[in-house]
Amino acid sequence: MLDSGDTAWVLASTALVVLMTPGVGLFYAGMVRGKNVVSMIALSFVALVLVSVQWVLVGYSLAFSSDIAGFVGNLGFFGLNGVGMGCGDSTIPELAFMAFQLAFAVITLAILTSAMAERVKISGFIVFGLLWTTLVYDPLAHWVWGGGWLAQLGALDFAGGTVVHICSGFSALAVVLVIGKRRGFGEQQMGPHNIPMTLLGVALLWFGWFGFNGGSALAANGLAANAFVVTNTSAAAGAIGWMAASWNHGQQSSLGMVSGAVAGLVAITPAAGFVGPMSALVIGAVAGVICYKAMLFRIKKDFDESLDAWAIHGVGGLWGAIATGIFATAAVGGYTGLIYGNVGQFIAQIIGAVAAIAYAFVITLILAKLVDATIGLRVTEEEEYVGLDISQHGEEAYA
Amino acid sequence: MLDSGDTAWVLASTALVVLMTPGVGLFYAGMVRGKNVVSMIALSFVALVLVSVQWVLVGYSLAFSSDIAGFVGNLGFFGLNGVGMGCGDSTIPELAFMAFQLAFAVITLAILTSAMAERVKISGFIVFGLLWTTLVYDPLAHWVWGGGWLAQLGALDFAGGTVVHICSGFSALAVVLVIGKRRGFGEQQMGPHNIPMTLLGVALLWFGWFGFNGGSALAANGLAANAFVVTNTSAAAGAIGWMAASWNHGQQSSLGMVSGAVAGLVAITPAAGFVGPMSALVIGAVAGVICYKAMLFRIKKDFDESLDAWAIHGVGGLWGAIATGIFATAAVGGYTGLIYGNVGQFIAQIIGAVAAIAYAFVITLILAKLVDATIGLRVTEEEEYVGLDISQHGEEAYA
Amino acid sequence: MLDSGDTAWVLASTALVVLMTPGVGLFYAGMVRGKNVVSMIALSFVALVLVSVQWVLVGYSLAFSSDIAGFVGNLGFFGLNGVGMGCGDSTIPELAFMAFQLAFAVITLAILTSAMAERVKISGFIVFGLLWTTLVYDPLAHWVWGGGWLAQLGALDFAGGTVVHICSGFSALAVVLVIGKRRGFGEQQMGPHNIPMTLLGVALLWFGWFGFNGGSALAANGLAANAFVVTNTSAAAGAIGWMAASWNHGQQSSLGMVSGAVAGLVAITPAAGFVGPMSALVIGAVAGVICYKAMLFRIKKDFDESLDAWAIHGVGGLWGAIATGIFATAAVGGYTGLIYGNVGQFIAQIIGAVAAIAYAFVITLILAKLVDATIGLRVTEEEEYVGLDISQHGEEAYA
Amino acid sequence: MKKIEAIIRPEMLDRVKKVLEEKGCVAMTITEAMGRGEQKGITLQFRGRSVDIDTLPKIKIEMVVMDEIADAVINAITGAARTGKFGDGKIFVLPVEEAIRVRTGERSRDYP
Amino acid sequence: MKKIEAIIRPEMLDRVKKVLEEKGCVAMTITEAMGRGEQKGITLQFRGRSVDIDTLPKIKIEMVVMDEIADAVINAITGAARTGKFGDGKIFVLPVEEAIRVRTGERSRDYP
Amino acid sequence: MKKIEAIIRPEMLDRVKKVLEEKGCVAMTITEAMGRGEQKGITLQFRGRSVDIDTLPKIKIEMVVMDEIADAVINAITGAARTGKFGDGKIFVLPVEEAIRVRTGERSRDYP
Ligand SMILES: Nc1ncnc2c1ncn2[C@@H]1O[C@H](COP(=O)(O)OP(=O)(O)O)[C@@H](O)[C@H]1O
Ligand SMILES: Nc1ncnc2c1ncn2[C@@H]1O[C@H](COP(=O)(O)OP(=O)(O)O)[C@@H](O)[C@H]1O
Ligand SMILES: Nc1ncnc2c1ncn2[C@@H]1O[C@H](COP(=O)(O)OP(=O)(O)O)[C@@H](O)[C@H]1O
Repeated sequence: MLDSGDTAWVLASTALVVLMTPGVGLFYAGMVRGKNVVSMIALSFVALVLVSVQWVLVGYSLAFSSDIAGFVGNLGFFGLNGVGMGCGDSTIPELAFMAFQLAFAVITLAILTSAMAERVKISGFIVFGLLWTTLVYDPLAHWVWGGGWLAQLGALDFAGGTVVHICSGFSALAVVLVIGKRRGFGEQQMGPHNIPMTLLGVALLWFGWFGFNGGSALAANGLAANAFVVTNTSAAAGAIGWMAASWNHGQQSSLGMVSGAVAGLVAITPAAGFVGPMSALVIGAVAGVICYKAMLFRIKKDFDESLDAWAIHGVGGLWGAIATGIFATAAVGGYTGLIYGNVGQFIAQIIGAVAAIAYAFVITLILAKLVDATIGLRVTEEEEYVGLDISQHGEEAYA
Repeated sequence: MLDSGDTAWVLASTALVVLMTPGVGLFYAGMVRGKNVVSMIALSFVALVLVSVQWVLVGYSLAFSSDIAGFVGNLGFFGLNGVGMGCGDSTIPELAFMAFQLAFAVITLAILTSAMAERVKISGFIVFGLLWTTLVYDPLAHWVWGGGWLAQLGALDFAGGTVVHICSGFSALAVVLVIGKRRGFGEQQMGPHNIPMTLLGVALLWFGWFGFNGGSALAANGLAANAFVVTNTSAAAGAIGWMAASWNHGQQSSLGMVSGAVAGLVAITPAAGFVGPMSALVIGAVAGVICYKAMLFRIKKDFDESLDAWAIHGVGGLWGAIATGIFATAAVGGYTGLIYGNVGQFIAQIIGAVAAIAYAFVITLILAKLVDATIGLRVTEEEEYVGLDISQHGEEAYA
Repeated sequence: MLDSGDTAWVLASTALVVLMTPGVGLFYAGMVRGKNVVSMIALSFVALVLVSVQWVLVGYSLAFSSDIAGFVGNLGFFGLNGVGMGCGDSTIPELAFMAFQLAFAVITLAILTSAMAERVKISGFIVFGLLWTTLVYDPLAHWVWGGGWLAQLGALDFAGGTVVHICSGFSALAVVLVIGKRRGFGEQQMGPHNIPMTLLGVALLWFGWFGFNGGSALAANGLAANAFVVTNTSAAAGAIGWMAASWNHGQQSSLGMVSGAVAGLVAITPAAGFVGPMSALVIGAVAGVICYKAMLFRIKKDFDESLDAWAIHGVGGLWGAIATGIFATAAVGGYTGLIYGNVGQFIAQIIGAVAAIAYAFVITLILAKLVDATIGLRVTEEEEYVGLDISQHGEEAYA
Repeated sequence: MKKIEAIIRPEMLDRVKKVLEEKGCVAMTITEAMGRGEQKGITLQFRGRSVDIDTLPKIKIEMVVMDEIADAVINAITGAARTGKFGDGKIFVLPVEEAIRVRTGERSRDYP
Repeated sequence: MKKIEAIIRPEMLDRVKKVLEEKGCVAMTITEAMGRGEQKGITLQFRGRSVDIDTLPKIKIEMVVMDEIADAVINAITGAARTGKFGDGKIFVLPVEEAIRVRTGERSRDYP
Repeated sequence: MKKIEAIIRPEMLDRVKKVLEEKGCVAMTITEAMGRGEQKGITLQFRGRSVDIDTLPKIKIEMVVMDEIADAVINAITGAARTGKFGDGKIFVLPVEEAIRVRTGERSRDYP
């Protein structure tokens, strides 16, 4: 039966999560060079546009309609057939749930654009993006949330640590292997062109994340409040963790601080409905440290995944999935983790994370190679030199 | 009787719609030259400030108090007299409804500033704005939503396709006829000075539009969820429509994509409570194409309505009004349109749209001429040359 | 018992208030020189990060657990011990209330960064900030909202005019006395480097303030709607007041307009649940004028509190506290003010405001001197010259 | 070899570039600047008060050219950038001793 | 006719302009630049580590003046822009062969 | 005393600075510019259409040096800034008559 309060909260949360996608765009765009700013924001908008249509046509159905072999949904909800204003046995309209889930599918693709920064061909991205959201995101969402095999196994993912963050983060790694480094990477300065833009992006992300995690309770209740609180706590702890870990490297960069906050936000995502605020402090702080180390590792390995979707979303999501298996407490979400002696949950979390990593990485690798070999994923040398804003969009960010 | 969920949703929606007004300011400001940025954002803030006061004093009363001859309300609610914390026979407090409507009145004037970009005198705008919101917006709102003659006729406008978008769009055309082109228009480059700013503006608009349309259900229910979903769908389809229509012109500009999204958002506005997601795909896509063509037409006619309130809001709103008469389905909002054989609704929509166009255009023309002839609507040549930021505000946007 | 609508509204409001903190950062950062932009935004983020952790550990407990001598709470809620997903005898989960209050503690410290603009040492700020929020904010919050002596006295503060705005504004004055002027103040131009950034900050503040005041009803009801409406009304009136007061100084600066709006928002904060819209018009307009005069006074006195936390938040909050005692009407919040002959309320308001001013000013002075004498609150001359972005963060805002 | 420094109105840049292209002169370096001439900027009137707009945005075009074509370039710029009103700008001619092409390392006293 | 290129601290611009105005020299072109002198920027100390701030923001003022007043202009700028500390800047004097006023087309060897 | 104006690719700035430092030449002024050479920018191909990228971002380095070291500086820049492709830039050498150190007021004809 409809509960207007729950519906109000889920609709508001959906709006918040939609806003996160341009938030990702701004977050990333501030960190690229001035000649690729429009491109970087536009990629997020393209993700929003493409997935918004794909999801109502087939994506929602693949993820949430009746299960096929634990792997994917069928086409029962094709074109939102049968998805209506009523509530089924939920307290919110089916359409509201559908919209909330849509926003998750959108942002997952947007996060992935990190790996293509400053070198992707817009047409290649459109084709790749459609394939990827359909063949990587939709099945994974089904595994975990749509009644697929990971759900049956009992792997927990409150708001998308696995579905969204591991998925986009490890896919980013795969894409980088195919698309290659930016020309001049490691030789030339490729620093951020506009740090305030990145900080604004983080502000929108932090804000939107309350809907991301809080809304995942699908109700305006104590669980939502818990998810809300641990989200904020973990973000703050993540910032502190990153700052502490990078402290001896001199001054405290603002980008470090907010990267740590995002790491904390990512890590708490799967756990938000299963752990309390004090666990969130630990989860966030550890996330800040681990993701910082992952970034150093990425730099050492000379991977040009320089907006760090892998180091922050991938690794942070992985830690979050495991941490859920460690810190889950019955008092919050009814499940217990390792610290309460529940080894089974811990193992389920690891299986879920590893399976998601493997699936996302391999399929993404194949799709990226496929697109690259056919229509091409990367711009020409000269297009890259003049920048994607001019070459892909015919625009200059600033006059 | 008060429903807390409905109230929560309408209040949140109101906040979202208020945010859209600075969103319009940023959207526009990114597209003007660097010397008129402060001015362009400030005009939106001035609209917010002026209409916020006008509305609580007389605007709400003119629009929503007892009907005078089907044309306008009386002064029964002057100074919010009798508009209180109670709910009447609604589920939300009267003051919440009043505030929600206020935000619509505000943004309608903000949209109209398109027509005055880079040349309006701030004092002239203040006087014109007050007259315009009182004499154009308030009666039109009454016609459609306040029980006026269009309401009696049965013309549908869920969230303001006619009241907000047709009204501001066609008024913009009238203003341009009076205020004239910017000096150098057609000869000099007058390109956007900051595309990221415009994209940020669109992000806020898209975000806020969920409140605009979703909140227009005045409840947190299935109808709100439907409005929410079709809003997002139409926006995405609009972006695709515009991109497709402009494809052969080379690269894909980000401004084109987001203009298409706004066109889709505009077009779905009147229909959001009457059509389902698949119709929204069509409405949005067609809006993208039509508004793009309207822009080309505007350019060909050499109108300096260069931020395209007319092409996007005017024409998009017109298409939306008609589309409502075509696609309305009883399953969503209880009304049927042309595709279900209801010619009457289709005709009512056209009458409503045409009447609104005529009224807005003619009265705006008169008001603009009046203000121009008395205190003046346009700055001097030298003030225009140095830019409105310096000449009207004594400020420089960037140091 | 849980009310889902109330919970939805308070959670949404909390998200809005959290967004205000980066809003303050952008608001301030646009007004400083280009070499201190990252610093200015980062200070707000640091406030968010620090207080988020401090509050869940001890802050909430000091403010809201059982009263000690009317002065401060005890450590009963240490580490959120006993603060759970349940509702007690409220309609929202305890954790939601805790989170809402957290956001207030955060922004109060963020506002205070005004006084340290362009010269504070980041390590000094971290230590000072932790001390300040614990020893100044938390007790003050307890006095007014946690059942402390001002609450017992009957002083009204709906949403933090005293707790947030007087507290941060007068603390800012104290900090300036310790930290001193920026080098070159009064001799060199130190104008705003990016006015659109400031205007964006105000947009986020205005938007968030609906949660700040509207959410303070702790329910989605008529009182929330009233708070929402008067907030918007007072903001608009404040802008008009400031514009009118500064009119004869030539053109109308956008910074003046939005400063007036913020003054109006500040002043209505304590009154939002006690007065109606017509009183809000007066309160806002007067706030615009008074805060403008306070700014002129501050300039004349040659205080380098140039982002005007004192003039706007301090003086605006003071006026709001008094205005609550003047305009409170039983019809809205059950209390009456001076215009209804209730001298007692008026006096209680003045006592509350004066006590808060004295406490905040004195303790802040001591803390600032302490930190300055030990680890130092201010950067060296050369660090100040190259700017805090490079010297404190190793970053440049724009490349 | 001469260096021609032309300070012009920003809105005239496109015209100037076009005219120069027609003359076959495409090589140039363009910088944004602020400037004022002997008029000390522009004075606006506000309700009886007059406000000086101190400096206005200008574009500086730098072109190094052979002595022989300097005059033609100057005339082309002058023609294209002129509105006849104060603020049209100035052109300065400076001697250049040598020019080096980085790509090849060629050095020359009368390039470019 | 000389071109005077003064590279100064940004915060000194207002003072320099004022002093020049008093001398009747208002025509100038101003550009933002980054620069360093022989000191290689500034070195800051962070917890035992020293960090070089490579280049610092500077303002470049360009004024073309008649030979006779060049010295006065130089002295005025030097006086107004000096703090006595490293980073105060430099002034360079270059020969100018010709100046053209775009508005009128006038050409002159000893303007401006 | 010569003024060396080098217009180079922005991404080469760090290398150029480093090479110059090794030679002991640290004093310089750097400006952002847009430029094009004889190739008229870059031409990109889009589905059969060709689009001209008119001007591209460049960095202008200005260094005033003693006559004796001018050649060394030029060679250092040329070496460090070269990619061998169009767009590498140009270096121009202009005469400087005098240099003044603002900090001290010293004037000299063969600084710096
Ligand atoms: N003597 C000068 N030295 C340097 N720049 C100058 C000089 N005279 C003019 N300029 C530049 O040329 C621009 C236009 O000059 P202006 O005096 O307005 O032209 P005119 O007097 O020919 O109408 C100025 O803004 C300034 O940038
Ligand atoms: N030889 C030079 N060539 C070009 N620019 C120079 C030169 N020397 C100094 N400058 C410019 O002047 C600025 C100030 O120079 P600096 O050496 O700090 O002055 P000083 O040594 O006199 O204190 C530098 O940042 C740079 O922009
Ligand atoms: N004659 C010139 N006058 C002024 N600037 C020039 C001239 N020739 C080249 N430049 C500057 O040098 C940059 C690189 O020149 P380019 O012609 O691309 O070099 P090259 O032909 O040696 O490869 C141009 O973008 C422009 O800024």
